[in-house]
Amino acid sequence: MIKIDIVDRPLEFFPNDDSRLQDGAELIFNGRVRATEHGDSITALEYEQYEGMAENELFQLAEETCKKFPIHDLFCKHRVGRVNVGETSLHVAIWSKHRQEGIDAMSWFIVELKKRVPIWKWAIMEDGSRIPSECSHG
Amino acid sequence: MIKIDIVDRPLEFFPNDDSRLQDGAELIFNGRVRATEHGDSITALEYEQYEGMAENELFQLAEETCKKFPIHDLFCKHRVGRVNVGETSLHVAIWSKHRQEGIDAMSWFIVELKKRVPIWKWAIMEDGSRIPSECSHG
Amino acid sequence: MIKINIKCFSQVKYALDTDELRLELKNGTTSVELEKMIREKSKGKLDGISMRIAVNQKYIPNDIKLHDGDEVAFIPPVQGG
Amino acid sequence: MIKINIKCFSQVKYALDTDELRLELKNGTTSVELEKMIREKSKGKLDGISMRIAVNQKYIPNDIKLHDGDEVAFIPPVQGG
Repeated sequence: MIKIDIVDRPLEFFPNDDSRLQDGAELIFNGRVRATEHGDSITALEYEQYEGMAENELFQLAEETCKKFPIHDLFCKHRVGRVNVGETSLHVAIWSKHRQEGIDAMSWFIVELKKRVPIWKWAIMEDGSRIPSECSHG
Repeated sequence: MIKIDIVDRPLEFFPNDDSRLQDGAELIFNGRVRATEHGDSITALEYEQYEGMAENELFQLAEETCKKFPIHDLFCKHRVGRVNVGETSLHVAIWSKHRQEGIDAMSWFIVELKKRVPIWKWAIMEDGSRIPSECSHG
Repeated sequence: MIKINIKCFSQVKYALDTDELRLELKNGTTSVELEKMIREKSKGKLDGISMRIAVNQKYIPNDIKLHDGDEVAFIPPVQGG
Repeated sequence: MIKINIKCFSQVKYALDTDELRLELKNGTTSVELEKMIREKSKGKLDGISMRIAVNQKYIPNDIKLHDGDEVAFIPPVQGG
């Protein structure tokens, strides 16, 4: 099963679920905002999405991941809007029979997410200015 | 930092912590008991430890992992005693600057744990009998 | 003439200082021709920035002819996660 | 004579039907000699089961002489996780 959610508020993590009978491995990745971006101190990132397309691309990617790897379920939440330093911007959970397939699926899913899902970061600098993340070291 | 805990009750997961400033990646692995062991239906596993040595080996392994990979923190809880199907027997959390080093460290840590930490599984079969996991398939 | 709605994100938004552009173009204008216009409009601010093109919220693999009412986005390198 | 405390886990416990054994051995008995005794004691139930040896809760890389009061464990393949 796949669950995809893009939300503009602090992420609620998927709750603990002890009812799974055939999932020996549960792998969770949380991407958090670091206090430095390209060497500059920041107070937050602001994530911008291409509304509609971002969710569609994320769902399609999750489907591809579930076909490519023998995993059972993939749940993913991505936050948009302002995310303060330390907070979670990406929450992914993968359930599989064994560990290695979950690890491989997680790796691939996030690499691909960072290639194709139309979401971008704006750095909120300590002086309050707001610039596309890639420009911050220019 | 390293935290190691071997406990004989349901595992409490490490709480969410938004105060980390330089950990862009948080990776959590939960090993759960599956309803089948070597093809046989089970109702639970009972984990047996070599008390003292298991915790020492786990701590030493965590230290090696933190030296071998550029990660910041590794927390690990292992449950012993009876663990019902669906419940978590192993809970590992790794924090690192970037994703890949956390994934590599998690993979290696668990592979090594399964080689050297003196903990064993007894299968609790549907008829209530209790046998070392390796013997259950004859 | 065809009416095209252009969505601007990240560095494209920053360079053009707008979220959205509405342009009227000659029939038969292609996605690559429109990209050229956008790069010119940015007065060099998009130089060196690679962009993929999405038409109606799907990446397109090749240059295509645009149609009246199309939504086009020039997608600079994405940064999710 | 030396007194040795043997801890039994998993398949060793199952084969010998005990948690713990206390043996008095000749001075100079080695870990490998003790392993042989334990395998004989199991009447074939430990055949085909590989075991590492821990003395005083540390794996030992080579055969060593045992000392009075040592705690020895024959560690069948571990199964944590």
